[in-house]
Amino acid sequence: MTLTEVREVSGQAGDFTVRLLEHPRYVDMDKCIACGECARKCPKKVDDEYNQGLGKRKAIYVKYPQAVPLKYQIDPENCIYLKNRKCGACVQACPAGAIDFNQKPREKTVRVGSMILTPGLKPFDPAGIRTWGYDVFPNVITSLELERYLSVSGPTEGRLARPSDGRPVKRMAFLQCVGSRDLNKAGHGYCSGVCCMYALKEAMIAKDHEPDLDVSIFFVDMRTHGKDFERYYNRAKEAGVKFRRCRVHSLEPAEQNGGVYLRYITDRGKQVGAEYDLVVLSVGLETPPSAAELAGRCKVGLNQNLFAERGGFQPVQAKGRPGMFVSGAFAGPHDIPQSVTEASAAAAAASLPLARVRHSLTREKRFPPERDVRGEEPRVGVFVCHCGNNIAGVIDVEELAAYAAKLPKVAHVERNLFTCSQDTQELLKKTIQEQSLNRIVVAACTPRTHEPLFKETLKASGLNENLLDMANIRNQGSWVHQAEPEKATEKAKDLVRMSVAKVALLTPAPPLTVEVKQSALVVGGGLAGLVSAHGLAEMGYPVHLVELTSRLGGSALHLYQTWRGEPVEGKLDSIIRKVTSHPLITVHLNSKVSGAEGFVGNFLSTIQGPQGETQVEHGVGIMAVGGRAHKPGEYGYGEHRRVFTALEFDKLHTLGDSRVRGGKTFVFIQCVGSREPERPYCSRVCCTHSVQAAIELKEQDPTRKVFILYRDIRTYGQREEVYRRAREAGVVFINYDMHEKPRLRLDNPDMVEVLVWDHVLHEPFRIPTDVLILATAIVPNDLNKELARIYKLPVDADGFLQEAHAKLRPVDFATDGLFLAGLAHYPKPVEETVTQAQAAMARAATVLAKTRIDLDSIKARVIEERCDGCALCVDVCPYHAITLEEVQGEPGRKLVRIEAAKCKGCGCCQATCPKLGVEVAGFTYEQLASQVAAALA
Amino acid sequence: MSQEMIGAVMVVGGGIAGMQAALDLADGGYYVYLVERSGAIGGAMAQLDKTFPTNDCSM
Amino acid sequence: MALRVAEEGLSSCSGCEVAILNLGERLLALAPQLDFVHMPLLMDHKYFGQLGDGDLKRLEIPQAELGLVSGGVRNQEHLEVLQAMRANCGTLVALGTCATHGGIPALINGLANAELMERYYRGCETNDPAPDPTETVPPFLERVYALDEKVKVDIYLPGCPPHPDHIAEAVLAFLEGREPALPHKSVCDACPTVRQGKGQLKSVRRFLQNAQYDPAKPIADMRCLLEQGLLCMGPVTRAGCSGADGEAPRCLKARVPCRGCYGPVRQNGNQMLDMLNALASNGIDIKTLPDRAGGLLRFSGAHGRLRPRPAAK
Amino acid sequence: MAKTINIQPVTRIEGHARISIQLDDQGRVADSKLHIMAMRGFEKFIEGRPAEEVPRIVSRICGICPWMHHTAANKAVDQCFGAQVPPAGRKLRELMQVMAHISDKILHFFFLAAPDFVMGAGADYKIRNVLGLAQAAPELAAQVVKMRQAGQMMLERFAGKVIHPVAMVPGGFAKPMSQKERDELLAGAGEQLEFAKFCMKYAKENVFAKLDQDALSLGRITTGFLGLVDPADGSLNLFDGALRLMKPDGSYLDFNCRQYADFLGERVETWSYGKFPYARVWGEGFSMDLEAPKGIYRSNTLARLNVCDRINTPLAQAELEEFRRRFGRPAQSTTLYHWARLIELVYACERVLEILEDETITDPLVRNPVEPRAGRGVGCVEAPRGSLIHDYVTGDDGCIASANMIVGTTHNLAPMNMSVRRAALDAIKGGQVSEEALNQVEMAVRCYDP
Amino acid sequence: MAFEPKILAFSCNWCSYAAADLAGASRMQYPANLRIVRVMCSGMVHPNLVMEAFSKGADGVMVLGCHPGECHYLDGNIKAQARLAVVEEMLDAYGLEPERFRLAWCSSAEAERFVEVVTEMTEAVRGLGPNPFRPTRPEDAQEVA
Repeated sequence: MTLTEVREVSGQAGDFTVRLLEHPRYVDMDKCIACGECARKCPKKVDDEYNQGLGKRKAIYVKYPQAVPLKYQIDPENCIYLKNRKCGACVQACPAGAIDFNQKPREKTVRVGSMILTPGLKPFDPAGIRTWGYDVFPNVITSLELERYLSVSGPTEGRLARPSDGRPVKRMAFLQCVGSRDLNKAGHGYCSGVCCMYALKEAMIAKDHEPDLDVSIFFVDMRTHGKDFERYYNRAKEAGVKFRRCRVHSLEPAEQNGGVYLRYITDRGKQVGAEYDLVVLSVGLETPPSAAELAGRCKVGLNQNLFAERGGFQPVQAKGRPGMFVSGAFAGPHDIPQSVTEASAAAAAASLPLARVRHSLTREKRFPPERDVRGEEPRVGVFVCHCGNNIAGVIDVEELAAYAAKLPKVAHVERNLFTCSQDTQELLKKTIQEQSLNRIVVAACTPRTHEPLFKETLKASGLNENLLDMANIRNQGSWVHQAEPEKATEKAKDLVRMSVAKVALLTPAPPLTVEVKQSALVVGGGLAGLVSAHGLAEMGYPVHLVELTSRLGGSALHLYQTWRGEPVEGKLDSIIRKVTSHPLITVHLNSKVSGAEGFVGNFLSTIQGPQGETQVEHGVGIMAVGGRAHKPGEYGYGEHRRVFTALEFDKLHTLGDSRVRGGKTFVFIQCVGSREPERPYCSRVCCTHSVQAAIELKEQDPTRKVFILYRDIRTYGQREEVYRRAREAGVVFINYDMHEKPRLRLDNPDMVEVLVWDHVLHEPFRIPTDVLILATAIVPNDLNKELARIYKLPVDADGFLQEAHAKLRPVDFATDGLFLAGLAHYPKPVEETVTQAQAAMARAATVLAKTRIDLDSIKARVIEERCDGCALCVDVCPYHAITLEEVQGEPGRKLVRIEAAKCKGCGCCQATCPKLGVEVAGFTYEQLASQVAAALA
Repeated sequence: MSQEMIGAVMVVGGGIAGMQAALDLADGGYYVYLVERSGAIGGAMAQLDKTFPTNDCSM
Repeated sequence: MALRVAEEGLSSCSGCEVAILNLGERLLALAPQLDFVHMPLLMDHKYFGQLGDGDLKRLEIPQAELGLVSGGVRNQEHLEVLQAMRANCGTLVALGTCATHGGIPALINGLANAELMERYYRGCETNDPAPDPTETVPPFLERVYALDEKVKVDIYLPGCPPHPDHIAEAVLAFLEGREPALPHKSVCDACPTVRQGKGQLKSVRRFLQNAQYDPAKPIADMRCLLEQGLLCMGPVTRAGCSGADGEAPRCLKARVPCRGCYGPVRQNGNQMLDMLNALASNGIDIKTLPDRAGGLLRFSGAHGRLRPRPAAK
Repeated sequence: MAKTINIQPVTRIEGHARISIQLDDQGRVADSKLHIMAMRGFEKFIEGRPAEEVPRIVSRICGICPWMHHTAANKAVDQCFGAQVPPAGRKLRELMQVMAHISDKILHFFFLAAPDFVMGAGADYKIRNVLGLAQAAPELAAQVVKMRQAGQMMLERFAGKVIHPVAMVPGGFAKPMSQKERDELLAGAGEQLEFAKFCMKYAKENVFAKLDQDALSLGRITTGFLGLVDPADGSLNLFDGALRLMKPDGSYLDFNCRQYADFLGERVETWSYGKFPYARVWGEGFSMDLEAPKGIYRSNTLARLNVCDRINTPLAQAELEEFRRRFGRPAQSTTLYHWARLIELVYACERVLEILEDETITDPLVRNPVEPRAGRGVGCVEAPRGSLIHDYVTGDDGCIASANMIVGTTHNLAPMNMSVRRAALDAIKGGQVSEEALNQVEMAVRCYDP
Repeated sequence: MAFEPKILAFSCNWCSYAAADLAGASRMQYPANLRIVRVMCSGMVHPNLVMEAFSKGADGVMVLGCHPGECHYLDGNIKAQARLAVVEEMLDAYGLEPERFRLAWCSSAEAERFVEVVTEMTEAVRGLGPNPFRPTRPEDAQEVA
């Protein structure tokens, strides 16, 4: 429901009534075919928000060419007709007669069980603040504008040029923390969490466009705390991006060539001035006013940073507002992986109370009955696509269509501008029924992206979806032979002939469905495992929780408090009690998974426990085997009784150990074991943890001297607050870098002498300290490798379990039906672990919600008339899907049987069998051979 | 009385977070109202040209 | 009126003819319905008149409804006899693997004829060296051909020799005017040995010692010879040698691995390719097999499958 | 007037041959030749094959007596690899080889040769064959077919394959004989012997009785003889032993078959693919002239009876003594091949019973493993068609480096040519060429059972 | 005019076929002699298919799969590798140059590698000249079929 706002919300969790106001689009959605004629005729030009105001759009417009729904809309503020009843050029221009000026705002009330607020973010607008001179100097742009400049669909088609005079950019600078970590100028104390990363990305892409570009990034702390982010930071350094640790305060126009002049302090402490063609302000994120308004209407509290108020253990639940959930940038400055994870978590949290009414309002997609074409003579329909001019621009599509018409068994040939467009699908359906076609060849793009679309259309027109073959005349034809049109046309003919030959031999393969076991297995009894197990049980699914040790709780047992100061112990005990007492959860202590087989919906895992092995059938699996603290081999750890790891220090601190209670000087050393060549990743939680500990030490005894030696303080997002409070409390932060690490003298048992280089005074600085705390790295525990082998899961270079897609499927594995949560994925603080656990729960629920899932039809099939049980294929099958079975009624005679559920359709058996006794539907030997023959005819 | 439960959820905001939540809920068996203020869903991510780490298009 | 049958053996060893005799009593039972008009092994009908004074150009084969031809085409005379048989017989049956795929004699296709002549007439130790015989003897063709490379063949009866049951079936089917029900699967179809899978095979060894089996127990208790690591061509060879309802393939009854004497499973299949592919797919390094062409194409060297090594190599 | 008669193909023999007879102007036989029309080249194309596979290849040299080549090849490969064949293996090999002789001789005597005698040489060619015989003497034909089939099935049931056998392997035999199998074979062998005796009696009454002077002189030539004899007592042995080369005058030389090349040579003629072996050791050179043959010797049944001093089985020995009393030693009449063949049939049946009665034949150890290595081996056995010599040389990889073979019929190529000329001269007088005459020429060839 | 070889490629759906698509999306140009047959895995290509392609006149045949360890079906590509030896043996038996067949790995992201492999193969086969079994000589075509 686009162009719609929430006006008012009433009711309580489980039964909200929401009044919605839909603003008029002034375009009839059903009629508009997005041909763009109206925009061409519309006289009124307006700044295009999509291109950050860099480009222009018309009063009647579509947000961007690939917008969904792809329908035009009229901007009421700028439309001449709506303003003063004149013009109306678009009405005549529109071929479909879709313009309707008298559309009125419509109100609608809807009843829902829960609500999830994800109104998103607005980039900080640096205009009006003198020091950055954003709206003063043309060559000062925001990072989002740079994104548009670099994009092929942007105003300059990806060419980097100076906005002032269009001259190429030779030197470019990024200023970090514009509108973030800056209370006085921008009113935002928090760090937006994403600017460092997108600055690196944009710098790298800019260097792709102009390899010899000189790029400098001016930063306070380089915060690349996400998975694989540190590696990208290292790659940027290797690619020659220069990094300056200093905050540039003011910009002035350069004298001659219109560039920008700025001054900064080098790490030697020298004042230096430099000129750049382009300065990019890495603007932070903030809550847009519309979001704040929405929060008000939904009575959702916002914190001082105008982000939704939420608790550490219910990270997606709007505080004090049951039934209301928040996620994405509205809940805090998050990057895309974090937003997607939170979105899934919100889906889980929102659906938990409504478990009873699952499936109540949804309906299954129905298809018309399938026409049995087996008896019929093949009647092939060939649809040649122009794909705009992507194909027609190179290949002579008329000649191709004419050629196709003459091919054997071809009953109908048609050319379409966009075969994949929605309306052509309808056309396709009609043609199939009218011409009673029973085989379809689509000569267009790659089947990898568009085959599912056409299969849907075939199903919708009553044809078995497998009676289709696509001739890839675009990606492997017109696009790659643009200079040789005749050869491309010749090749297209061959490809079509091959497809027609194959499609004639295709037979309808019956859709295979298999039952989903309504139960789950959770591996790992830490916080992540507990939350996801409890969540799934609450949703009504029996869960088996496997914990290696004899106690539930995992790493959280050693944690003292969240970054917001909420005590961990209490919440952990309550979740453990809930799990152990839950009727649907079976806890297996001192147990581990020793073996597993099967696939989504039908896993069979073997759990090895104290009383031997038990077999568990489950539909989904969540891997939450956590991580462990790294035991450092440096800084005198283990040799000196006053050197502790962060977790050890926490224990001693809470127990009031004399060395801590009596201590006057404390030194924290950050990045011990992290961001090292052998572990090139940031453990994400140690900075916040050390800063919090330092504040507490200061609060207990203000006279204490507390030092934090850091490489980058990564109190990202709203954690910046803690860093600010630490500085106010007088904690001294000293920066060191890789090649001059702090050196120690350990000869005196009661005191450790720390020697470090002081950047401010530019001289060595000696600190005799009572206690030395090492912020050690979090490393994956060794169970990861074994679990990966059992479930055939990928492990990344650092040993953490590898998710399917960093951004779009952050908690899924590539293998369907298995999900990931907690430290096993990557080091993360408590509330992010809970979020990921809830997200895994939601993703698992999407599988368990179905009682049956359909397997794709590319499966191997035994041909009884040819197979004679010679068993050559049995051990070739990588999935052990082939067995030798006795034929009923003929004792002693055995034939090969293939378990369709286990078979993945790889075809290794077909390529081994010497008598065509087994074949993969859609890729049988005869079908491939027909293509070979057609190609060489 | 346990008040009547509505098996539908409203997701306000059609950005990447809104879309993912809507999909998970729909697959999970709930009716979803996805409410978007602007003319099309996609949110801020649509404006990004390439996304880290694989740099494939963010469409 | 009895069915007229003509039989001829080209580059053959008469094994197929003996197989016909091994029909035993069935041959006598069929005799009244059959009228053998031409069969050099058993009857004296001549090509050029009974007085041997006919025109040497007009090789004479009597008209017959059913023509059986065994042996491959090695020389000019074979070709002429074959063409005469085709011309005079309604239905032509390729009898035995020599006729269907070249058989053992086709092994010579791996060499040039000159090398054979050199060795046979000048190379052997006991020879008094002499020029190749060329007078009034039919010249060699450049290689051994299967029948269907030269003429149209109606029925294929592979086997070295073909099992009498199937020769009987072919004749009976012809008498009853129906298609003969011949096996079309591989030897494994009728092989009762215990099969589990070829995965554990690491290599295939030469048949230098007997397979492992308990002689007291039936063949069905013996583990498949290929799975014992012996090269057995069963899976890539057409079935038939166990006869109509035989207990096991003939060679397996002797507990000896199959050597593919029935030719490929599919008429135009390639036994060498099929077998090497089956072994390679199960992880065996095919380079360890000695004499691959001679071993795996031993019976199907015709159709250009076996050809002389290019001299250059 | 001069013309050439072509008897093509020579029928009722195993193999492809053509007889050409040139008549001069007066219609007298000027010249005659027996042309061997085919040659497959086994010696050449087994080069490079693993030696242990060769016994299963060379059996295809002859489809009627494949067991002989199978046995000879195995013995040659045993020598190449230095294999020791266990006693039971050796017994099974001999049993199989000798049993193969039985059905082969029944096949030749009744299916190929008998029609000439029962129907008469001049009978119409359409009935002068085994099918004609079946009409003429149905019970006899049924009996013959049944017994021959029984012999073949005895072999097939035990050894798996009877035509192109596989049961013999380098180092011994492929499977042991069970007691049950032994009992079955014993029963079968007994019947075979009874039938052999019946054949002897039938032949004497119906065939040999008619052997008048003409029949005895059909294709009669004077030659030497070659055959295996038991080195201990010179007795007839079809399976193993020393080769004895007897001159026409009865004197002979015994030699180990490994030295065959010092005793025999092969001459090549331009008009036949077959090579002509001759007794090089006699130093006479080679000539097929009827009056002054040089180096010509004969092999096969008559030769074996001539060269052997005695036969160690009672019935066959009695028949030999009667034969020798009547025809002396060495008997030269070609037609006597048939007689000798039946004597050997009786011997073979008795020998089979002898081997089967020794129960150590069921000893499970029938094969010792063999190791491929470089070596040379000469395997020699007596085939129905004559002495069979397989001479192999293997390389280090155990594959055949080179091979030379002299097979049964080849020994008799020269004598057959002479018999053909003799028969042609006797049968064709004054240019009258009758079917019967030509058939008699062929009968001369059939005696040798080529 | 110059001999234009006809090259057949069996590309696996997950890696090399995707690389071909990416080469298209990135508008990389390569010779038009290639005809791609999509298979689910390089392990699905029966050497018989390769030899049939040669007997029907293909001048060059390629099998393109995923890098070892990256196969979507665990080890389909390893099997393709094992069968490489079979194809070489058959090429030798038919008297065809081994360079006419090539097995190459390229992952879904390696569009440049795909184009490089295709171009190299086209030039290599162009050098070898037409396939002797090209059906210009009927009895040969029938001979090997």
